Amino acid sequence: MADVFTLALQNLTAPAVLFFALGVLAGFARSDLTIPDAFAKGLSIYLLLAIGFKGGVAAQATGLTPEFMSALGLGLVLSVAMPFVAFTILRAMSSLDRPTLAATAAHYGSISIVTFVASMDFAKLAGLQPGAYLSAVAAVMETPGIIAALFLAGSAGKPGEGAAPGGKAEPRISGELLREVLLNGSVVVLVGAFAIGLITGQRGMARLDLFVNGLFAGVLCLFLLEMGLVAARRLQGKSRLTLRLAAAGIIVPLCGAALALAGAVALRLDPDTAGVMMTLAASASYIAAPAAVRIALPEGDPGVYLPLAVGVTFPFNIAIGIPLYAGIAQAVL
Amino acid sequence: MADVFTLALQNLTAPAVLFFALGVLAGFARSDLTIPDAFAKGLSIYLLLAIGFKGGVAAQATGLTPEFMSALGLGLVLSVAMPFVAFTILRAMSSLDRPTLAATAAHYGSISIVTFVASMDFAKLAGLQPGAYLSAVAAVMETPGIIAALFLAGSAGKPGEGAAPGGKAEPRISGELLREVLLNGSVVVLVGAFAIGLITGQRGMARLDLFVNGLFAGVLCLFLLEMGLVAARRLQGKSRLTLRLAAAGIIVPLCGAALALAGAVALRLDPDTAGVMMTLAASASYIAAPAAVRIALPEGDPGVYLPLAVGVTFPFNIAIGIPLYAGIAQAVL
Amino acid sequence: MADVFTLALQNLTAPAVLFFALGVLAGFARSDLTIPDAFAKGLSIYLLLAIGFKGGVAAQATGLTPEFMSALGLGLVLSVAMPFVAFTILRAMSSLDRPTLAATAAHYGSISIVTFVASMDFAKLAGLQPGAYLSAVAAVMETPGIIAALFLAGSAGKPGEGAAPGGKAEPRISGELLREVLLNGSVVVLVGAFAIGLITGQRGMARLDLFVNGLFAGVLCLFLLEMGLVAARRLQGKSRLTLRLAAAGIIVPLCGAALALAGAVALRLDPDTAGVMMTLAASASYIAAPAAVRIALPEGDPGVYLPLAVGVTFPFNIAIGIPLYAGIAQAVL
Amino acid sequence: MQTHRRRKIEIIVESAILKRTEALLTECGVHVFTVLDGREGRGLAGRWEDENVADALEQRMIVAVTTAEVAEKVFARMAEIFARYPGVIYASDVDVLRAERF
Amino acid sequence: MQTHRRRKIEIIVESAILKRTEALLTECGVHVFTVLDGREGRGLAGRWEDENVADALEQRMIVAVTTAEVAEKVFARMAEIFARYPGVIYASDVDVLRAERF
Amino acid sequence: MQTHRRRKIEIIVESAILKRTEALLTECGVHVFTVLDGREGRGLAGRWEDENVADALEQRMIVAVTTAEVAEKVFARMAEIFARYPGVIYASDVDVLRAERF
Ligand SMILES: Nc1ncnc2c1ncn2[C@@H]1O[C@H](COP(=O)(O)O)[C@@H](O)[C@H]1O
Ligand SMILES: Nc1ncnc2c1ncn2[C@@H]1O[C@H](COP(=O)(O)O)[C@@H](O)[C@H]1O
Ligand SMILES: Nc1ncnc2c1ncn2[C@@H]1O[C@H](COP(=O)(O)O)[C@@H](O)[C@H]1O
Ligand code: NA
Ligand code: NA
Ligand code: NA
Repeated sequence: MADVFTLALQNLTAPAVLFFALGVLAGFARSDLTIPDAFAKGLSIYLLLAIGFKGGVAAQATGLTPEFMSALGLGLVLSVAMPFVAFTILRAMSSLDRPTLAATAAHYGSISIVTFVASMDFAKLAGLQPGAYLSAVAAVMETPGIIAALFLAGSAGKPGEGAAPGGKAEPRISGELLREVLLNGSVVVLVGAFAIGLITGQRGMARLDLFVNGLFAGVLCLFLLEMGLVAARRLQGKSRLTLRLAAAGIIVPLCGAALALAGAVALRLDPDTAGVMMTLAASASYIAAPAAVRIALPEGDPGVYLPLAVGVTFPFNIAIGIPLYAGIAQAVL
Repeated sequence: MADVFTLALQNLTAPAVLFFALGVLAGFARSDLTIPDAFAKGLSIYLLLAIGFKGGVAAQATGLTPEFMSALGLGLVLSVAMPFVAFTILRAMSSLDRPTLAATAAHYGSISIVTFVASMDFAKLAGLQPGAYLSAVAAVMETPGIIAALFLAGSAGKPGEGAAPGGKAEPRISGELLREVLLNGSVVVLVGAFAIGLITGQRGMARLDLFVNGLFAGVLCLFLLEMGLVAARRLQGKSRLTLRLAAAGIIVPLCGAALALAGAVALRLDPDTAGVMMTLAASASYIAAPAAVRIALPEGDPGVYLPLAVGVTFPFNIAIGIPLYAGIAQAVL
Repeated sequence: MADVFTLALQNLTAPAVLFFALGVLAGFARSDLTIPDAFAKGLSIYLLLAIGFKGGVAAQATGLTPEFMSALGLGLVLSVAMPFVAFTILRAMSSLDRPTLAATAAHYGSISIVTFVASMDFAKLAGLQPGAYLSAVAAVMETPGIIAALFLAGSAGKPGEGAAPGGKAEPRISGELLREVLLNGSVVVLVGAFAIGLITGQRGMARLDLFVNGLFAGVLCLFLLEMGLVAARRLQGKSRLTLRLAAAGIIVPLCGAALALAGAVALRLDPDTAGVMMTLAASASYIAAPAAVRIALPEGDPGVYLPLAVGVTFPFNIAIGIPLYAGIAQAVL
Repeated sequence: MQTHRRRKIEIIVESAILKRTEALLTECGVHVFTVLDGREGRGLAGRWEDENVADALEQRMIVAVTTAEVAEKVFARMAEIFARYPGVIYASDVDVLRAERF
Repeated sequence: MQTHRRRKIEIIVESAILKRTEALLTECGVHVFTVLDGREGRGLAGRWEDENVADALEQRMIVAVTTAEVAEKVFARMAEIFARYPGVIYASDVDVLRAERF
Repeated sequence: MQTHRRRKIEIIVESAILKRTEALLTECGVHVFTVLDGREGRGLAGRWEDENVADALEQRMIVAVTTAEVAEKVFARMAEIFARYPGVIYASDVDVLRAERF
């Protein structure tokens, strides 16, 4: 199979990654280019719908294989483990306060759907065939890590602290919050579209083929252009990002990928699937996690976790991580 | 031809309807999923443009058949008759005030374009071939029922009432209002695209094929996902919807469909076309009608007519009505 | 090759132009039809991305031909020359103040990307094969004319005038302004997508074919529908547009086209490419130029230059100019 | 800086009657104003949200800074509208530069 | 026109806690209000912008016209929220028509 | 609740000079503010609307609550800008919690 360098080159010259680079350049050059928020959000729902549906159709064809179950279990474990990994590394490499550490850990506990989508797109480009069921795995990995991270906030959440003078302390994990994380839009579309793909199978695909397949790579290019702009702008704003922190933003995903690789070896996943699992573990959320953390951990500093997730980890995974993980998986498994 | 049960099953397992159900579920579960307003509106203009254009191209191929004229006439009659039907049924089944009755009747007098689009999509799925000219019929049915319903407001509109203290009474149907209903955006795009299809015919279709055909089913899925969310949310808000009213929201469309069936029998329309005509008569507007009614009948309670049109009649038609009408038309004609 | 009349007819019956006409009609009839701003902006970014990328892929296939260099040089010259042409004609045909003259000249110095896109679409329809590199030429023609026009503002920019009482005079051309014009979003996407097309070539096209080619004509229709609405509305608002001014809005583009033709003859460009070069020279900007001019020349009256660029020159080029220039180029070259 | 006291009017109405309200403002002599989009809200007539159906029920906020006399006139005329249509109007004092503009 | 003095409250909060803030308003007796979308801004916690990631950090502006007593109550309750969450609240006098509405 | 009197400034400018206006605010010591999108409006220079061309002419509303002294300074500096550019500025009194924030 292809070695890391071939894969890296393939990735760096893929249109999607080049459009991402274009966005980063435009953002740093302070171009006034913007893709309207409403349009970008619409595109992201399209991406979720398409990847979920394709996954469901493919999963229907193969059935619920034991490998699916293994990957699902591994995803769950990784998602709960990652906040602890991130918390530990970040605490060692920075002097951040506990709420900010926990809030950042929540981001690494969850995943970035666009990174997942890009890695599936890359797999297709490179002729790899990761398990179709991975959309379901991705959906499962969105939430648990966020909740695990809130436990890490630990003493910061002790009754009384942070409460209004004379007011009642609020628990970190409220019903409102659970709804927010469990039913966040991305999960709903991803799981729902997967289920619809499962139900309708090839018959449904016959109707939606052009929509979910034909457009996919193009919409991803447009969306990554936007993500490049966002990444660059996040790094320019008032942020508390130091060089050490930025390094942590690369080390944490590498550890996540390593953990996933170990799991894949243990469970004897095929290398193509393992590469995507590594990407999932390595990716950091920047939609679901901030929403939860702004409610449960407002003391955490968004000037730390957003630049880290969007400005460091995301670009690293898109440009280097995805082919790297794929290549390593090929070599090891 | 296919019987009602086969058609119903086909419909309930079609991706579009499943995505609608997903939206309803997400809405009731209070997921934060939203499709941005601007994006959804853009998609709806696409749907209108595509269905109108396809209709025009097909109509050019067949020419303006006598059947077209019959359907157009029937549509006009139905659209004027429906408000009276709705008004009578609603008055019998509720104790609503006259302005609210009239305002609700206006909604049933007009049509829901998305329901129409969904029924054309279903026809294609089920291998039926309703007349291509139906987009023109749909456009014709958007407006007259709204105006008819305003007459029903009757005594509620008598001079003096509702006017400012010492001010002049305003007529229900002003020039501003007529422009609003006659030139509302949906009608313009639908009629315009139909005309452009008529003019450019196959030559135009050669250029737009992928756009208007390839994407259509997919965009409809995305749009129905959004409509499911809206339907669920409309039922949750402060609404005056009682069980009896909700029942009326199903009986009125059934009566509309019956009326259309009678007309189709009289005019000897083909069964495939008749099924869509029944859907048109059964559907309730939730864009054009509210706009007109908020100007002309502000005394009517939107907490009644919106949940009824969007939360009851729309889902009923999408899930059950469309295949039901198609099946009955097949059986009867 | 096809004569002017055949081309004109082909253009006037093309779906894109008919949708533009529909928008104009709807706008004048004061329909409430609107395509949400965010959606329209998203579509325009798609159009830029697609035309740039296609150009880059095609340019990669042919290499950087001498003809490319000629066209690039000609574009640059035209773009600097046009403001002077426009300024002179407008001064002769109106009694506008100098800032408004200069501001209007800036609009003719830059180009309208949508006019360019429409002319490429028309070329395809008419079986012409303009140079693929023209997207790069279009990008190069966006900016210089705007800067040239600011020099024309001349005495209006003399120190002291327009400055705050006791404040320091601001130079017309500041760093902020240069960034605004040089890095405006359209240029970035166009140049960037062209470069990405150049890099990825056929390999990239294999992935994006459906997206950039299959959808193109349809998205252009939707976008021109919106442009028709905007054009009609611009002519209705409070504008200082006189009949003489409107005439100038047609004479200036004709002179631009003539200039471009002369250049094309001198440089022996092929007729298909020459037709598009003429369109570029004839078109007027309505995004980049207003942005620059509102910063650098706020004394100029937008009630003059916007109706002129959007309401007169744009529709003239779309409906008549594009086939006219193509036909003349065919006849002369 | 020399400032001048004027009245700021804010009017919240359904988009369905925005045009009518703007026409009324013009009649009252308010020739400059700014309209903001509402996103969601709750009123006596229930909750509304910015969504793709029933745009007519979305709310717009019109802001206009003007003289006390004109504001008075607008209040009187809007009272007629509010006799039938939902919405609110309120006014407050603001200090402006360049009195001649208002 | 007969007008009445009321208090206009404006609250700027992150969209993440908009629902919670609306619930609090209801508890205080504010049953009508309008929410506007912020586009961008800068606060003590840095700059934010309306973009496709991290919606939770976008700001919303809630406008509610109410009585002085209710406004007082809202201030007191919002103080609790602002002990943990970012945002601001301020109030000013406005004159309204139809006193019975507020 | 203990409240404090501050000044609320509202500035309406074309989006073309929004960045410049924000820079000016910073120079004057206004480090926190919120920007709202205008949807449409009418001014001495005619009508504008939120549409896909000529964004530069769309209006933005900047809201900033600050001290009276800073507000004074902003008025003075904005006067320079309004000598060339269209737009308005006005200010009013508001009562705030947490005086130290402003
Ligand atoms: N006192 C108020 N404060 C703020 N917004 C209000 C107020 N009253 C009404 N509104 C807005 O105006 C809309 C219509 O109000 P209503 O006529 O009470 O249904 C509401 O949905 C709110 O958005
Ligand atoms: N004094 C103020 N004036 C206007 N907007 C403010 C003010 N303070 C805070 N905001 C808004 O509230 C957001 C959060 O403020 P902060 O808690 O200071 O980060 C800011 O980004 C602004 O949009
Ligand atoms: N007195 C005012 N009240 C509300 N908005 C205003 C006022 N004056 C100007 N504006 C806004 O500022 C924009 C530019 O004003 P102008 O400089 O008069 O063209 C207008 O289009 C309005 O949106
Ligand atoms: Na992760
Ligand atoms: Na109907
Ligand atoms: Na030009």
